[in-house]
Amino acid sequence: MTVVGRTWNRLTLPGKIVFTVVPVLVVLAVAAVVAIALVGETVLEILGANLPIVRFVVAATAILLMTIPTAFLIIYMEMKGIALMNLRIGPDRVGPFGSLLSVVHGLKVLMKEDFTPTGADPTIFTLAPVVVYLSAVMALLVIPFGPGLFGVDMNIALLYFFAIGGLTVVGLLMGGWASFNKYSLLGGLRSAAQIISYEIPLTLSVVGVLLLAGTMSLNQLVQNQAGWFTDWYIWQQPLGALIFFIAATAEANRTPFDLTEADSEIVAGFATEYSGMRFGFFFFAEYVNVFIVSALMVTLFFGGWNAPFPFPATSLALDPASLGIGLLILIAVVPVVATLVFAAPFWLLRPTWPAWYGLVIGFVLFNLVAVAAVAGWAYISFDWVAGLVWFLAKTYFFVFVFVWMRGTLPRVRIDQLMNFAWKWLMELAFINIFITAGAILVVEALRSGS
Amino acid sequence: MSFVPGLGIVKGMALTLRRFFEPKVTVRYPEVQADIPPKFRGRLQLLYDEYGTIKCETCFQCAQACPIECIDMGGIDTKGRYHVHWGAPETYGERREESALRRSGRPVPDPAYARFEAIDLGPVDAVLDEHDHDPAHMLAILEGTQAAYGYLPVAALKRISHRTGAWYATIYGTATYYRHLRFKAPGDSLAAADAAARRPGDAAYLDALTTAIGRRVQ
Amino acid sequence: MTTESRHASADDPRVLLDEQVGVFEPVPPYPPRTEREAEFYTLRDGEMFINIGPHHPSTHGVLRVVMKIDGENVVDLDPVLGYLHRGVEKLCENADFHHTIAYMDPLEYIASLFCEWPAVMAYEKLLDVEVPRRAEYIRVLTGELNRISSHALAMGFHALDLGGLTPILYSFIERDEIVEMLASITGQRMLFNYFRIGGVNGDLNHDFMSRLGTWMSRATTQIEANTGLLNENEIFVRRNRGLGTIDSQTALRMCWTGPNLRATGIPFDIRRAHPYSVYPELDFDIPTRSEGDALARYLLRIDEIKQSLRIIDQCLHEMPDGPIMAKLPRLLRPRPGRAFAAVEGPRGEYAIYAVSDGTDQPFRFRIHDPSFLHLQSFNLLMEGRLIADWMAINASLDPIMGGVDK
Amino acid sequence: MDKALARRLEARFGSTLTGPVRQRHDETEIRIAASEIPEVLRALHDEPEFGFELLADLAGVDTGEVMQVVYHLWSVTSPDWLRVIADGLPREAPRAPSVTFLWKGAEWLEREAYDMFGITFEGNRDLRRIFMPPDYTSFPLRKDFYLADDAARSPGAGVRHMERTHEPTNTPGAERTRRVRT
Repeated sequence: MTVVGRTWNRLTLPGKIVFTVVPVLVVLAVAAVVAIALVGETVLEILGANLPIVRFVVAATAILLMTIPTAFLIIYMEMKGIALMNLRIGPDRVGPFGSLLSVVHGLKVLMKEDFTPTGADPTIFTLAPVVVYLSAVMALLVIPFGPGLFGVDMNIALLYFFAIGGLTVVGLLMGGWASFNKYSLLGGLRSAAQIISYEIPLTLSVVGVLLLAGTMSLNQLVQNQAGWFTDWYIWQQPLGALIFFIAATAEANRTPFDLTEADSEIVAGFATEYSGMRFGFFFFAEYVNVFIVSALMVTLFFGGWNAPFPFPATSLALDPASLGIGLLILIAVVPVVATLVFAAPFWLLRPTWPAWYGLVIGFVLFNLVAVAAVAGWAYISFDWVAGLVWFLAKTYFFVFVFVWMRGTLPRVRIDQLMNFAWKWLMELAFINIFITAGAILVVEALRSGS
Repeated sequence: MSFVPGLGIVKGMALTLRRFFEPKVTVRYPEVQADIPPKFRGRLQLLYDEYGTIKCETCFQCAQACPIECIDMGGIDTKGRYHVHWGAPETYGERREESALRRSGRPVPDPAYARFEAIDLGPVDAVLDEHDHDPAHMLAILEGTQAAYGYLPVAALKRISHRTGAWYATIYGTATYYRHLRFKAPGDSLAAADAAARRPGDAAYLDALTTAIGRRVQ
Repeated sequence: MTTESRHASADDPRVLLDEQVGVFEPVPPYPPRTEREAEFYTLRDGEMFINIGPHHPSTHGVLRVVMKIDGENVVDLDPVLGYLHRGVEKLCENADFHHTIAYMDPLEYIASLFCEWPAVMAYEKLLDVEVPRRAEYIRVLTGELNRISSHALAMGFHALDLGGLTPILYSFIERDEIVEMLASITGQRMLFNYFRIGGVNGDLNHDFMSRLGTWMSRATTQIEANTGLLNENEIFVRRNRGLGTIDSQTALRMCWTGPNLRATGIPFDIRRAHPYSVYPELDFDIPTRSEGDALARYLLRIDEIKQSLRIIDQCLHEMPDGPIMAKLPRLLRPRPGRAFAAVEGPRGEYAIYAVSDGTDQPFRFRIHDPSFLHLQSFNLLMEGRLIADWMAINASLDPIMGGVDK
Repeated sequence: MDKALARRLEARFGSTLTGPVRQRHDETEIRIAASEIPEVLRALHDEPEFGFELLADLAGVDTGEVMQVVYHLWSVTSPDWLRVIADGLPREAPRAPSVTFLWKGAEWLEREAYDMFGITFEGNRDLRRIFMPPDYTSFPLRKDFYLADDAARSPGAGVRHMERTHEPTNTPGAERTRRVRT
């Protein structure tokens, strides 16, 4: 009892909550499984009748869970990428090439003390990271990752996206104001000024695309860009894409527009007083935002999940289920045989090695080949796999561009930042709209004339 | 700055991308350790000659030269006579005082006595004269001092240190080792008699021992 | 359980009374000592104080600056020094002449040799010592290497204070090479403690020469490539051009020296203006710029690196053989007298004014540091500027707080 | 040694100098009274025959009997450093005219001299302590300020009490205790 009591008293409040809630959740989950087993039919019928709700819940959960590995991956990319550009090695201790370092960072952040400074407004101080993080996750809901892979297919998805993106500033302002720190306050106000200013060129820059496509549904926009890579909107809207990219950099608070958390000026901006997982939420939200703006860039201007060239319509017509009992036999036999086959050359050519070397190498090779084979089969057989692959590849390219910029560029000053938004980007965006509209009119006139 | 806007940024980004693929300069510390230059001064280390004996002759030159006074050493002096020691004093100023004395050679006023209760130093000087200012006779000097004052005043100890050249630390250590030497005036005659009786070599003590053991103790 | 006692602790926010929670204003708790202080610590409508430092990422040490800001605009500022004050002058007056050289190193921890140099020069004047020519050449050679390492770092920190992450690491690659070289002859990487009264401590060795040769063969191209990251970068140039402009006469009145003064157009370089050591025999130029802004100060340092490379080249070719130390007794007791020695360091004029009273310790030991004088011009340079400009100006002045606070 | 400079200085400031012009190595040294500082330095700064436009250093010195303010100047007209020693400031209340009207940058140098020696520079607009804390009352570089381990001049063990040797009457806040502002 004493041990349990002492341990319990050492826990922080979140710890106590977690240690109470998690067992309850586990029990509830087990109960749910049992209940489903008992009354599964009825439940399935009810779920089937309300498919959109089920779909929404599943999609929201999946996206919420997806943000964590995404953020980990981007954080790792940033650490490693900037290190390599700096002629450093970067993370290389935890995991292969240090790839688990960001995960360890995440754990560390979880275990740190969650500190509220004296004089802070505790409610707002606690809510601010939640608002920032949730606005990032909510924006992710409308992004089409592949054919059929999206949270919600709204017809005003783009509008929704910008509206939710504007919510971030509320969270940052809350954090800056509630921290009871002048650096935080300056950071919050900077972020308000910056994000609100850059919302305008950001929104205006996509008007050209909207004029061309005639829809605000991101799904529809992607489908419009199907075919060769020449069909992507980047060729028709280069200026719009450039403005969008610059404004999106500012939206995501990335270098050279990372004034809100300019470490050499206002220490860490709105995040100065944050620690533990509350800081972790800010941190995650920043990288999720990077992913989001890259994804939107790809969706709007770079064909979304479309491959750069129409893939020849091949079909393996291989339905594993049709093999029946043969599939089982294959699963049992193929790994052994393949491992032996791959191991054989090493046994023959390297007789000095112990035999198990060859076996291990053979097993690894078999796994590589099997993964490649399954992936290839999935790529060919399923549209959404192909779409997801292309989408993620393009998105992470832009994520790398963000990292690359962070590794190269210094920061602009706040007045230069505002001048740039209001005196250059906005005018250019208007010019872009006029040119696009004029071009559409001319083309339509020519078409109807001919 | 070029006339094409953004060209400088593009050039910089090209440079970082090139560096992305270049070999890295990081030294992987625990596996690869950088060479330590031959004149490296990070660690104090005594040198050995070819027979395996320490070359240090305890001349204290290094300790004297050390501006931050981080060297603390002890050993047998160059003629093999005395145990000598540098550092670890009771007070920081004590050490500096002696070092400055040795080094500068100019007359050093020592108003340290003023900080302790003013005593008449005549008896100490008499005791010191009697023993020829020889630090080897320290116990006798201390006993004489105690006999003169009834206890060992700090000012007297400082005087002894100053005149004999022995370290105050040594004198203090000697004085604290023998239980019959005391630093405060005896308030209780019984305690004083008791303390006196415990002195090794004391007649009453020896008598008691003789009766207890049954033969003469050396 | 200990729950109650935990909550009763003074650290617990729940036990703090409301009136104890207030905004920290850096207003001193004593009446203003001067009119200037009274004026500074009076807030007008819409203004607030913000405290930059002493622990701030871009104050280059422990500089503290109290800023009076109106939004992002800096209305007025007041640098507060003394957070690194160790009383080196007093320590040196109580140490013997050899000891004082060890105290010189941490004053200028980026380019340590330049604070040792005036000290040993002043002592040599007091003692009327002739320094062997080889020692002088070695001093010039190591000094110029140290100047390059310091300038390289200044460029990197300039970029870092503007938010660029990469240039500082490229700078450190060059600095690390130089520092390793110097470590091979001096024994330390940072606080060399290499110059001695009447010479230097240790001759050039093979390790140093081979490292220097390898580095010299690629230094020019390498530094050129590294500067390419910033010199043409629009963001960098736009942030620095016209920033912290000062004209030459004002700079002289503010007692500026070094690259910061030369960036205003005055070719004052003690190596030429008041030649010492073997600089009269060496062929090099004094680069100047007329703009006097932060960009000019940055670019001037790059030009100086090139001149330093020239000097190193000549030193290597003309280095004579011979002793590296003059014959001197262990215990120095110079005749009573006064000596002033100044050298051109990477930040300006480092000078020592030493007074001897015939004992083995200097009677008065005055250290003159250029950064100290550069820092007091913040009010001039920050006229109508933003908070972020202070970081750029501070970086362009390149102060070292070790010397400023002594 | 620049003999011509010595002749020029003697010709220009003949009676103002309180001692002979001394020269050693590359330094020329003149001594003046503290009250003559503005005139002499202005002449050295402005007159084209001297043109000492650069203030290389400003130092306070405590000789044990008197205080000095020492200026080091540089000019294109001479290969020497010119040292101007303003001598004879009383140790009890050292006062000297400020040179901030010639070199604005001397402001902090004079603040430093004030902080370390207690020399009051009349005309300096911002004469307050610069290194030591504002409620500090003594002047560390004076010769009667002993270090705790300054064996040659002070009692062997600590002399912290010596810090309060000087209680200048004009130090504001000296009588106040410092408290944390909330």
